[in-house]
Amino acid sequence: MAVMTYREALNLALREEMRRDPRVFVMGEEVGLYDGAYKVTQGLLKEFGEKRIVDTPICESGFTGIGVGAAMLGLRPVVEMMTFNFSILALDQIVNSAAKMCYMSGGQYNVPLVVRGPGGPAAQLAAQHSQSMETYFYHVPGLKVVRPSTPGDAKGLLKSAIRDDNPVIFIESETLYAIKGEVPEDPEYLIPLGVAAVRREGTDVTVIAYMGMLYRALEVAEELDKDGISVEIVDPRTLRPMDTATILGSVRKTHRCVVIEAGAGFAGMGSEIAATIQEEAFDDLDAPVARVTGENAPMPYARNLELLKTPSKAKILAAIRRVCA
Amino acid sequence: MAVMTYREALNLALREEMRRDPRVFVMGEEVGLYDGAYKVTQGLLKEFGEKRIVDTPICESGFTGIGVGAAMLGLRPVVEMMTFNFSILALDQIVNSAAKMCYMSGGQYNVPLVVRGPGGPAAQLAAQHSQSMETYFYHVPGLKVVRPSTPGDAKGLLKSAIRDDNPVIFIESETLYAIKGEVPEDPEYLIPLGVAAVRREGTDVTVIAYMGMLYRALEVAEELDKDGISVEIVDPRTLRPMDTATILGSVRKTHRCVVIEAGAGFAGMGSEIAATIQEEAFDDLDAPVARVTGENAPMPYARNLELLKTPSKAKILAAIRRVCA
Amino acid sequence: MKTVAPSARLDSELARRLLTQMQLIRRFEEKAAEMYAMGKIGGFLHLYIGQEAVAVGATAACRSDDYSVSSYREHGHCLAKGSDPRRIMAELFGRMDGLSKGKGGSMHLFDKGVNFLGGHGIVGAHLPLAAGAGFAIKYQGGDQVVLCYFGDGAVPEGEFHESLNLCALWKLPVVYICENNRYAMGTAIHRALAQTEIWRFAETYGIKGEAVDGMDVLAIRDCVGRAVERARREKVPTLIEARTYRFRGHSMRDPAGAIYRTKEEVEREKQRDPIVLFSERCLKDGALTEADLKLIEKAVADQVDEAVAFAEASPEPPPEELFTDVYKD
Amino acid sequence: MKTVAPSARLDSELARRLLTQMQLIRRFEEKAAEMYAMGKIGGFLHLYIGQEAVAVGATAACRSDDYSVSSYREHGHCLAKGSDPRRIMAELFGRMDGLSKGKGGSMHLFDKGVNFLGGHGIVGAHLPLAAGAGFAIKYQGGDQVVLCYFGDGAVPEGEFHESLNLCALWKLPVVYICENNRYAMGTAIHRALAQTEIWRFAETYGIKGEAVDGMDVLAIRDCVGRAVERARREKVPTLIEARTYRFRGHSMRDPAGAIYRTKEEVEREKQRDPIVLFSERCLKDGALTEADLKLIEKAVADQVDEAVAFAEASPEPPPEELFTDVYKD
Ligand SMILES: Cc1ncc(C[n+]2csc(CCOP(=O)(O)OP(=O)(O)O)c2C)c(N)n1
Ligand SMILES: Cc1ncc(C[n+]2csc(CCOP(=O)(O)OP(=O)(O)O)c2C)c(N)n1
Ligand SMILES: [Mg+2]
Ligand SMILES: [Mg+2]
Repeated sequence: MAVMTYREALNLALREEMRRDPRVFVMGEEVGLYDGAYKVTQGLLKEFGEKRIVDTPICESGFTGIGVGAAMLGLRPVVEMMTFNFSILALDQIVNSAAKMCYMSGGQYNVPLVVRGPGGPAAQLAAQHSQSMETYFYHVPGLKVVRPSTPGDAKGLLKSAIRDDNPVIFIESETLYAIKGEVPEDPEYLIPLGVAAVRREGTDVTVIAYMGMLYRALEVAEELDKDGISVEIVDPRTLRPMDTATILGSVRKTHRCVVIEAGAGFAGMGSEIAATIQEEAFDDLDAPVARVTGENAPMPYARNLELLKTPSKAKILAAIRRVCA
Repeated sequence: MAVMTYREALNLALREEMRRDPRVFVMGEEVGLYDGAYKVTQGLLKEFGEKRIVDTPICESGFTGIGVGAAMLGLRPVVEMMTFNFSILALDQIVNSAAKMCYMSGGQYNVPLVVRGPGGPAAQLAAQHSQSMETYFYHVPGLKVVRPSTPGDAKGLLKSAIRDDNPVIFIESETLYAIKGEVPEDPEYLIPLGVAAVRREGTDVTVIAYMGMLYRALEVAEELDKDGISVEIVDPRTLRPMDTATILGSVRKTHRCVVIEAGAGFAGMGSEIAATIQEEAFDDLDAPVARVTGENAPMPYARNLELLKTPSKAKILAAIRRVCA
Repeated sequence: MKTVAPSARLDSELARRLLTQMQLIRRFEEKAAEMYAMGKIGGFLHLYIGQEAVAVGATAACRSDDYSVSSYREHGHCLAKGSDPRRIMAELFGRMDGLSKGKGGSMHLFDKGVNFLGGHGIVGAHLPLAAGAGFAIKYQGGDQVVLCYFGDGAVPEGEFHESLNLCALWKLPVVYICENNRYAMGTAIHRALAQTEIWRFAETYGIKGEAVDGMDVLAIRDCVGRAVERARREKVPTLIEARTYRFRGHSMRDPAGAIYRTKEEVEREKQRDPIVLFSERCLKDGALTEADLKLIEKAVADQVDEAVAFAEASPEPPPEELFTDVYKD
Repeated sequence: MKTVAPSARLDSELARRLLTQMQLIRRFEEKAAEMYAMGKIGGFLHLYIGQEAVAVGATAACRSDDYSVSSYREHGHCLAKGSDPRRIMAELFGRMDGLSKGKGGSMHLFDKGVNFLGGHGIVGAHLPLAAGAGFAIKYQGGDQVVLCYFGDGAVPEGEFHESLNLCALWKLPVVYICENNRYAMGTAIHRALAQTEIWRFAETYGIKGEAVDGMDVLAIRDCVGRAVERARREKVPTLIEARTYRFRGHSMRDPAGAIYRTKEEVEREKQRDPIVLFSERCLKDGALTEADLKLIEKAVADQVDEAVAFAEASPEPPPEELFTDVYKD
C-alpha cells in the first residue's frame, strides 16, 4: 500500500488502464501538452503520445460527442471536463446520446464512456465555476454517477468506471486533489460501482456524506464522541446506482439519520436519500431524516458569504444534535 | 367565465400580455409563420407582426441567449421551446446566464424571461422526445418553475410568469393542449407563482400530482370514494418555489401522503416533496410518504412498454391503498 | 451549383441496384404512411419521399464496412445501408423483432449488422457522433469512412460548426451530407441561414465543399464517391450539399406542408422525382427495359408486403424489456 | 492581416485619454496581482496585461450609451467603459461597495451605470447575450451598438457560429471583437482551429470581417470605429480579429504560462507593448511631452492607490446578502 495524493491516485488509475487496454484514450481541454488544468493527467502525453492523449479545442458538446461516437465503435474514451461546470454544454450528448444509446438501439450499441473532472464547491470561484453538478446526472437512467472521496476510492472507482460498459459520470473535487491517503498498488484493485463505504462505525446516528462534506462530518463525529454521541458515517461513493441497502442497514441500526450535501438543497441528492429512508425504514426511525445542504442561492464570490453558502461544521453539528435529542 | 382549451388559454394569455406591454415578444422555432408547432402561438404573427413574433433558426442556445440579453436591456422575452426536450441545448444559457445574472451583478441586471413549451411524456415519441424535463430546472436557485395543469391555470400562471421579473421555466404538456376548462376572461386574471391548489378535498390521504398525473389521480380518487377512502389532491402548480405550507397543511390533516410523478423516480420532484414532508410533519404521518413515479428507464417507443413506464392508475391506486392500510 | 456529368456508360447491374433501392425506400414509406393512418405505427413518422436519390447514391459510393449515421428522417439511409425491411417495419410497429426490439421506433433505427449508427432525434447532435466514429476509425488504423446525413435545419446549430472544425483540424474521414430540402419544418432556408449556399461553409475550415443535384442518383454517387476516396486515402472530411426536396409534409402530423410553401412549388418539384428521372435515364440509355422496371416494381412491392406481414406477426416486446438495455451488464 | 494607417494628426486630448486609460488598466491590474499574492483577492484572476489597446481603442470608438460585454478577462473592458476603479477593486476584494456587492468577483464585473453587461465565465456564452442586446436595441428603435469581446478560445464553441449567423441573418448592431492572443490557456490557436485567420469566418455569413493590430490603439479605434458606424447606420454586425498577446499567464494560477510558449516568444512580444508603442508615438508626434507622461503615470498611480484604500475600507457584505438578488422582487 502506497501513500499518495488523490490526484496521483487518479493519474495512476489512468496509466494502469491505458497500459492494460489500448482502446482507452483520454481527451479534453489541456489534458496533454499542459499536463491537465489540475495536473491529473500529468505525464500521460509523455508516456502515451498524442494519439491517446488528445488535446481538444473548447467545444464541450463536440468533443463529448466524439467520445460517444468513438465508444460506439468500441473505443473506451475518458473525456475530461476541465471542470464539471462546463459539462452543461455537453449535457445533450451525455443525456440524449450516451445515456440512451444502448436502450434506443435495443442493446446493439453501448457506450463505454467516462466523463471525468472536478466538480463541487471550489475556493471563491463564484456562481458559474463552483457548482455541484451531479444533480444534472444522477436522475438520468442509463448513466452511472460516481463521487470518490478518498485517494484509494479515486483509484479503485476510476478503474471500475473505465472498465464499465456504460457511460459513467465521475466527478472529482478540486479541493481534494492534494489530500493524501493509502492507495493499493495492485493494478487489479477495483472498487465496484454501486457499493457504499462505512467510513466510521457508530451506534447513535447515521450521517451520509461524500467528498468535502465527508471530511467535515468526520471532524464533527470526533467532537460528538466526546459528548457521548456515536456517529456512523456512510459514504455512498456511487450516487447512481445508490447502495440503498448499506444506507438502510445503518439507519436500521442507529434509528436516526442526517444527510449532508454541498449543493443547493431543494430537490438534491439528500432529498432522494431522505425520501428512500422514510419510505423503506419508517418504523425504524426515531426522528425525521434531517438534511444539511448548501443554501438555495447561487455561489457568491465574497469569502464570508461563500462560507455561509456551504454546510458548515456548526450546522452539521446542530443537525446531528437535533435528531439525537 | 369562458370555456376553452388549454391551448387557447395559453394563446389568450400571450395575446393579453402582448397587448398590455410592448416589451413582451415571442421567439422560437416555428412560432410565427407556422403558427406554432403545437399551435399555441396561432394567429399571433397576424396580430403582432414579425417584430414581436420572431421565428428562429434551430439553435436553442443562441436564441435563448438572445432572450437573456434582450431581457437585460429591459425587454420581456417569451422564448418557446418547440418541446422542452430541446431546452437541454439551452441549459447553459438558462442556468448560468439567466438564473445567475441578478445575483452575479448584485441586483443590477435581472432577467424577466419566460421559457415555455410542452414537456413530459408524449405519445410514443421515445427516449429523446418524451422526457420530464423539469428536473433540470427546479434544483436551480434563481429560476422559477411552473407546471400548469388546467386551462385556467395555464392562463393565470403564464400571465404571472410574463410579469415576473425573474426567469420562469413554464412547462406545458402536449397531452393537455386539447383539454377544455373554464378560463376567466378578465385580462387581469393572475395566479401568483408559488401557490398550490387543492383540486379535491378529502380526509384520508393527500395525493400530490400535476399535469397528466393529476387527472389520473382524480379518476383514482373517484374510484376510491366508493370504497370509502377520501382522497385530497394537491396540485403544486409551481415546483419552484414550492408551496410547502399547503402541502404540509393537507398532510397534517390526512396523515398520509402519496406523491405521483411522471418522470423517472430517482432524485425527482417526488423525492423532494417526500423528504420535506417527513422532515416537517414526521409526527403527523401515519405511514411513510409513498412515491409513484415513472420507472427508471428511458422512454421506450413500443406502446405496451410505454404504458408500463409511466405511473398507471393501477399503480396509483395500489399505492394509496397501501398507505391507507 | 456545381453539377457533374453522369458517368458515360450506365451499367445494367448498377442501374437495377440503384433503382431497386430507391423504389424500395419509396414503397416502404408509402406503406408506412398507410400503416400510420391505420394506427399501426405511432409517434412521429418523417418520410424521406423525394429524397431517395441521396441515400441510395451516397451509399452506392461506399463499401459495406463503411458507416452511416443520420437524423430522425432515416428510413432511407437505413434501408440503403442494407437493413432488412422486415425488421425496420417491425421496429415501426413497436415489435420484438424490430431492429431495436421496438424500443427505438421510427426516429431511432440502429443496425449494427450493417454499420448503421442510428437515427438521432436531436437536430445536430449526430454530427459529433459521426466525427467520433471517424476518430475511432483513424485510431484503430482502419480505412473506413463515415457518411453523416443531416438536414439544412441542422446548419444553424452550434454542433455543425464544432464538428466541421474538429474534423478539419484532426483530419477525420467523415463525409457530411447536408440534404438541403429547403425547409426545416416550416422554415425556409433563407429565414434560417445568413449563408444559404451550405456547401460554402466548408471553405472557412479549409476543407472541400461541393453542391450536387440531390435528385440525380448518379451525380450523388460520383460526388460522394470523390469525397469517400479523399476520406479513405487522405483522412479528410468533406461537406456536400445535396439539393433536394421533400414531397410530403415534415411528418405525418404535418401532412400537407402547405402553410410555408405553395402547392405550385410542391408540384413543380415533384416533376423532378428522382425515381422517375432515373427510370427514364435507364430506359434511354438502354440499361433497363420497361419489363425490368415492372419486375423491380413487383419485387419491391412483395418485399414491402412481406415486411408488413413480418411486423404484424412479431410479438410486442415482453414487459421485462422495459428494463433491459438501460445498462449493458 | 489588413492594417490601417493611423489617422494623420494625433490630437493631444485624445492621446492623453487613451494613454491614461491604458495606463490605468495596466497599473490597476499590476496592483490586483499584488493584492492577489497577499490573499486580498481570491478565486481566479485573469490579467489583461498586454491587451489594453484593444479595450481602450474599441471603447474610444463608441458613445457612452453603447454597450460592452466580455468574458472573465474583463477588467480592462470594464475600466475602459468608465467604471469606477474603486468599485472594481472593492469587487475583487469581495466587499460591499464592489460593483456587485462582492458577489460577482473578478470574473463577473457588471456595471449598469456605464452599460457594461458583464464579465461571463463560460467561454462563448456571452456571444448570444451580445446578440440579444443588439436585438433589444433594434426592437426599441435605438441606435446604440454592442461591443462583444471574446478570446480566440471561444471560436471553436458552437455559440460563436450560432451568434454570427443570427446577427448576420437578423442584421443586429453588434461588433464582435475577438482578442486573438494566440492561446486559449495552453492551447495555441493552430491546435484549436482549422482556420486560424479568425476574421475570415465572417465571409461565410456575408458580413464584414477585419483583422487589426491589437497592439496599436489607434488602429483599433479606427477599425472598430468603422464597424460601429456600420452597425449604427445599417444595423449590421462585424467580426474583428484583434491580434494581441497576453504578457502574463492565463491566470494567477498559471503565472509563467511557460509550458506552452517559449520565454523568447514572450520576450519578443513584450517588445510590442501597446502602452510603450503608443507613448512613443505620442512623443514623436508631439501630442504629449515627457512631462505629460509623468503626470499621467502619477495620476493613475494615485487612482489605483485610492482604489485599494477604498476596497480595504469597504465592509464585507452582510450575511443576509447571501439571499438577496437570488430573485428580484
Ligand atoms: C435540437 C432540436 N430542436 C428542435 C427539434 C424539432 N425539430 C425536429 S425536425 C426539425 C426540423 C429539421 O429540419 P432539417 O434539419 O432541415 O431536416 P428535415 O426535416 O428537412 O429533413 C425540428 C425543428 C429537434 N428535434 N431538435
Ligand atoms: C465552456 C468553457 N469551457 C472551458 C472553460 C475553462 N477556460 C476558462 S478560460 C479558457 C481559455 C479561453 O481562452 P480564450 O478564449 O482564448 O481567452 P483568453 O483566456 O486567451 O483571454 C478555458 C478553457 C470555460 N470557462 N468555459
Ligand atoms: Mg430540411
Ligand atoms: Mg486567447
